[in-house]
Amino acid sequence: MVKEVERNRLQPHTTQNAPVEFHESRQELHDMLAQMILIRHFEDKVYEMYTRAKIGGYCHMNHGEEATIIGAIRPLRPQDWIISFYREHGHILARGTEPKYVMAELFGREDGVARGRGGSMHLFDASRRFLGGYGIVAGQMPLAIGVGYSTKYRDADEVTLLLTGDGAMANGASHETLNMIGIYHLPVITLIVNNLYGMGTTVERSAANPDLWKRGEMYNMWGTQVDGMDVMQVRRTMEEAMDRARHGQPSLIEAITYRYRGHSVADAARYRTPEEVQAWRGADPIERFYRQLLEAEVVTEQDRQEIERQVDATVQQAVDFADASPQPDPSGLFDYLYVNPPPTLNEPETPDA
Amino acid sequence: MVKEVERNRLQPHTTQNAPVEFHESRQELHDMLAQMILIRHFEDKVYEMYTRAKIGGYCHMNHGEEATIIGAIRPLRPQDWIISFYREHGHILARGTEPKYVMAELFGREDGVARGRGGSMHLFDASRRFLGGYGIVAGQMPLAIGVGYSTKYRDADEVTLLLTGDGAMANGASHETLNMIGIYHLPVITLIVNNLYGMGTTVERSAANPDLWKRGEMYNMWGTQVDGMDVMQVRRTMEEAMDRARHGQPSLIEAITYRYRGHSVADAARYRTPEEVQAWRGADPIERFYRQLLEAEVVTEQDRQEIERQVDATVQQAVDFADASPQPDPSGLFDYLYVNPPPTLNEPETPDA
Amino acid sequence: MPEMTYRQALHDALREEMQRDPNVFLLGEEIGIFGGSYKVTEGLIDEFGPQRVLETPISEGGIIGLATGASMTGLRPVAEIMTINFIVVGMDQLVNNAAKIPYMFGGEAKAPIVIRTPSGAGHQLASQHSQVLESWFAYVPGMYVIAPSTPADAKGLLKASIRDDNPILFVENVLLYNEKGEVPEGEHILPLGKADVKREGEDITLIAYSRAVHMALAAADALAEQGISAEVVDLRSLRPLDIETVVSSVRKTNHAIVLHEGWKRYGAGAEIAAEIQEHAFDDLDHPVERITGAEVPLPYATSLERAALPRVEDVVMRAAFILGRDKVGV
Amino acid sequence: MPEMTYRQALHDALREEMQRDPNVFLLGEEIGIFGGSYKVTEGLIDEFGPQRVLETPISEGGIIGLATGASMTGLRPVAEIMTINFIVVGMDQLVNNAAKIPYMFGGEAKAPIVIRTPSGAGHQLASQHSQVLESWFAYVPGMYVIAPSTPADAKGLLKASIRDDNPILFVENVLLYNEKGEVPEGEHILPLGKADVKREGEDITLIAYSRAVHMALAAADALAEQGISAEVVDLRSLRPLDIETVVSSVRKTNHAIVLHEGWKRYGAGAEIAAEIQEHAFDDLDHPVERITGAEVPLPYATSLERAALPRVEDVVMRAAFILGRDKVGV
Ligand SMILES: Cc1ncc(C[n+]2csc(CCOP(=O)(O)OP(=O)(O)O)c2C)c(N)n1
Ligand SMILES: Cc1ncc(C[n+]2csc(CCOP(=O)(O)OP(=O)(O)O)c2C)c(N)n1
Ligand SMILES: [Mg+2]
Ligand SMILES: [Mg+2]
Repeated sequence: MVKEVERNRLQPHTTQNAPVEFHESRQELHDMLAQMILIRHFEDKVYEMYTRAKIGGYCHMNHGEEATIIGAIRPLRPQDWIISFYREHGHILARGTEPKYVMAELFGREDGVARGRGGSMHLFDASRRFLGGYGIVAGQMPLAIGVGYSTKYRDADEVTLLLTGDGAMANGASHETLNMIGIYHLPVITLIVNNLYGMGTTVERSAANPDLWKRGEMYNMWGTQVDGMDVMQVRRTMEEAMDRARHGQPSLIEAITYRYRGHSVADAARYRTPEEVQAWRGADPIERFYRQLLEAEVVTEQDRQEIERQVDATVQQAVDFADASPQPDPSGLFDYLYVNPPPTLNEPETPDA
Repeated sequence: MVKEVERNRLQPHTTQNAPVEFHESRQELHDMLAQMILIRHFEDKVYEMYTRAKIGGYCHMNHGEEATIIGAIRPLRPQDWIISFYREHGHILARGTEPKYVMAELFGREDGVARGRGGSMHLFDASRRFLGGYGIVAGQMPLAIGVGYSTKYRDADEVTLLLTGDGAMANGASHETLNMIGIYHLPVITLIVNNLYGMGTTVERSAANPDLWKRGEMYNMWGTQVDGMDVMQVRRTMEEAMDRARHGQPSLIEAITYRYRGHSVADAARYRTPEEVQAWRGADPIERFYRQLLEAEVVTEQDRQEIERQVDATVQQAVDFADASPQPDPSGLFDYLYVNPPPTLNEPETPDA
Repeated sequence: MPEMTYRQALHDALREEMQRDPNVFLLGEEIGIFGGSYKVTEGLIDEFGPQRVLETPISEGGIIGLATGASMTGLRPVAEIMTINFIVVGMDQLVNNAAKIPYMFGGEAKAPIVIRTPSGAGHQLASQHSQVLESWFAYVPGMYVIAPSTPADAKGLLKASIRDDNPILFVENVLLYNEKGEVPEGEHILPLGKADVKREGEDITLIAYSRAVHMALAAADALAEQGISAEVVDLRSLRPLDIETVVSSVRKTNHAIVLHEGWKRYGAGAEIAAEIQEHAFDDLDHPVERITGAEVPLPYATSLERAALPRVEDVVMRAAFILGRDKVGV
Repeated sequence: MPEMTYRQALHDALREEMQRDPNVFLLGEEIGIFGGSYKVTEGLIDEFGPQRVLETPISEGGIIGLATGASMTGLRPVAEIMTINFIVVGMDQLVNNAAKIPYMFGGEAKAPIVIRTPSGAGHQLASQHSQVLESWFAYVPGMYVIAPSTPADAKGLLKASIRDDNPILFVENVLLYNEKGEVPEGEHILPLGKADVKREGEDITLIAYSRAVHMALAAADALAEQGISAEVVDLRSLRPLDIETVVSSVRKTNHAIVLHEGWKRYGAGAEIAAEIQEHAFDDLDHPVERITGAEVPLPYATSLERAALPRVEDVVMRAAFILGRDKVGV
């Protein structure tokens, strides 16, 4: 099922569209489509809100990457962990966190998932074992060794999904992480969301050998490449990886996808041609999945319309909620810095002031 | 000629002893043997001097690794560069630096190759393009990207030999280095002196996939493994790598060898058995090369005796020289810290002191 | 004198030095087609080609190591680290290699590199992207740490840094790139390690560097309205530290406030305060005070971010208080 | 009270905490069969097995990341970094992750890790292996930096650190492992962030931490012979910094010297001096002085190494001079 696709990376490559074998419930497939559309619309709204200065800082969006996200995150069970990076709005939404709390975080409000302290790059949801978005490229990766080791230490039935970008694979932290995961045989699945660029740098210029999945061998793990525009392919690969993880074999999955927009809201992406972007938009993961579902008669056009309607409402509610949520009070500036700090953290009084 | 040896790593493996084809001059072969013996005796003396407190600090020796050293360094031309790590006494001797200046450095004397400032881990010889020994594991590696890039930048005919240990290959710096060398197609040859241990840790426990040479593929370079107890094998491999380097292809050579003594003088090496050490000593690179040369009638027993005599004299002279060399004068404490520092480096006068 | 931005001044310095010396080359992430994260190197790849404007993968250790290794062979690399926060990933190469190579090899080697990087808070960049870390490097003997506040200084100090033979961390500031100022025409080189009195005054010395210099100047303006004459000393360099200029000023004004972005405890201001009290003890009428950012990882929310950053008002208020011109006290 | 070495005290603290709490585990390079580079963990792998005494490859970033990730899931990792010099390779994980995780996620996560590492000069370990870098981490809000000087403190503070919920850098010292001292029997826990007056005195306060405390005590002995009564304050923690105890002492003695290994400029002593002059300005009869290592990468040769390290004699001489008991002056 999973093809080791050889491709001209800058051309979208539609893998064999053999009739998809669905063994998910109708409801599940419907929800997958709905979540993909939610992520897309949510990101559209984020863009709009950024231009209206409701959102600030660095803001990286997931347009085009929805299949990698839903395919990888949907199969996870409640006890499984996720560690992500700064391009993670869709990741936390896919994990089931309510959009309004995510939007509130982007607005920098007290009701945000990190109480407004984190912002776009640092979303978090402890109850869903979503262990955060991180801003130092590859810096999130070593954390996954620890989460995976904890699972082994506690002899628990858990899998950790480690999300990373293609550019991050050039950083030393990626090497130490994968090597240690391999040495300890940890139940960690590393998904490289290979959107072909790290900012303006193609993966051919950031990796001496751009077939990133092939590194699996060197780390003693299962390495495979998957069409990241096909949600069911990603899902099946993820399911296999979860199975292997539970038997002590880690995986390295490279999902080839594309980000439709610039690296961040601020990036005009002049390092690539409009034609290239257009070509990839033509292989859109949402439309593809929708067609597959239509053909299999799992959803109807009406379903799609209903989904779009509901998603729009949800996103609008998220904005309204975020807008109504208070800014954190400056008096809370030092909250959450330390757990039970000693009184010596205060300064002594200066007699003459 | 070069075998991709599959072996039980903790057993010495004598590769096929097919009759060696020498195309070096008699003199060259004689000198190779003499240098290997020099390194061995020099290190014996270093051990003795350390126990007599003439040498201090961390002191790592090359006993057993002589074939990797002479095989890799001897083919280098004057214009070629070397970057090494803390276990480098033999490396600088092989490059032709006079033993007395090396010994003086180990004694911490003004006539040492780093004027007594560096010590055992930080030997240097600018005139021989020996760019130093470094003490942070894998920390020397990124420097080689720059030296290789400089060669390319200046369009020069130079090769850089980067020496590293097996344990160092777990560090992120090794990944960034090899990846960048691969991306830029630099004339750099990375030689992993795989002595099977990093301190007490076997390579099986420091590398998820202990076949380190296989990483060549991932870095878009020629990867190969060689019997590091056979100096001629190492030499031929090195010659091929130099040829490739001059045509823009980097190499990653893993030479399997063994350090006879502990990690440093202070290490009793209780993590391995005396039998294991004995087995490897049985595959001694000096004795093996000597037998090859005897068989090929390149040297005689008398030659060997003469070499041993000369080497002993040289080493003794080195000790005498080092002992006679002055300790650096404390007044020179700030020498070499900055090039042309501004006067503001001094403190202002305190009126009341 | 032509007016230009800090960004342009840096750009011109790079360009002029590359034209002057073929051994000067640039390297870093996205410095080519992308023009650099803050667009300082824009256009240089067109003029000098990809060999002299070398784009790298996201490997900060590799970048600094590459620069250091190349510098040991005689080249003059100028590396850009996208922001100072990312230098943490690669600082082993700077601290354990570049800063030590000349000394630990007994003068047998040099490492003339320049690492350019912006420090400081931007707008809502949050805790991993808003740090002020240059004092770490200023702690390390063997390093120089230069930090210009104006376009003229940026140009003059960057050119001097590129020509200097020591390893240099050249600290820019995220919020200064668009600041404008006059820059002398023609060859403009400034000495490294020399502080600059940016404004003369009699009553109190405000010591700052980088962006905080502008805050100090704004505070001085406000204080002038209250009849207080503040002298503003721009350190321009954290190492070498020109403490002589600072001490001379304090000996005159008898009062001092050190002002910087970043955190207070173990921050750069501690060194300045410690030195002033040591060398001008009898001249001080009041302890040296420090005004810095709050000691938290910078929060994202604007309400908190604002509360965490140092403010001009605080400088004005403390200065007035110190000079006894504030009736209310704090 | 039984006498034991600093090494043994640390060992016992680790062992007791591992016995108490099954979530406590150790990780690091060579901490198993090898027993640790400085033999602190010797024997623990036999008692607790390889799962709880986890040996790692030479991947300092991986080690600290592993610890941090595991701590977020409820475990209590204690990592050993072989020496503080190597932490530079992995410090991104400590500074940008562990120290920020609780705050930047709005209190939704904790990172209760302890990173043990020895700092300081050994004997001729040269420039890359002799650094004192803990003040870097003390600069970072979110971190604790603990640094015991005696076996009793080592045990009490390590046990407290392991039970604490904050990310902690626990700084040991290469030359203290063999130092002996009395350690209370039974459960011995000390509060984090509390300085300790190691010797009471009236005339001058000597402020130190880690190995320098022993130098301060030796200096106090020598000064006593000259009739000078020196008080020795052991900071025990650089962050939180118990400046109150320091200031109280100086308010009594009116004189202060800060003493530490490592470099002066931007070193830990700068913060102490800055705080003392701020909070005890009118009580000071003389500026706070600092005695530290010379500002060079530590040279290998014994003659130079000796010249580069701080000396007890210097403390004695300066103290005597400051108190006007030195006829010659300097
Ligand atoms: C260590 C570090 N270096 C540089 C950056 C700046 N930076 C942020 S994202 C990015 C590109 C990362 O690309 P990739 O891993 O492919 O992820 P993508 O953004 O494409 O999803 C860079 C260079 C950073 N955040 N951290
Ligand atoms: C970054 C770093 N971590 C740890 C050490 C301590 N250390 C010194 S040598 C060594 C083992 C290195 O093994 P290897 O690379 O195989 O080289 P070998 O000593 O066997 O020649 C270790 C862990 C160090 N110097 N630097
Ligand atoms: Mg990418
Ligand atoms: Mg080894």
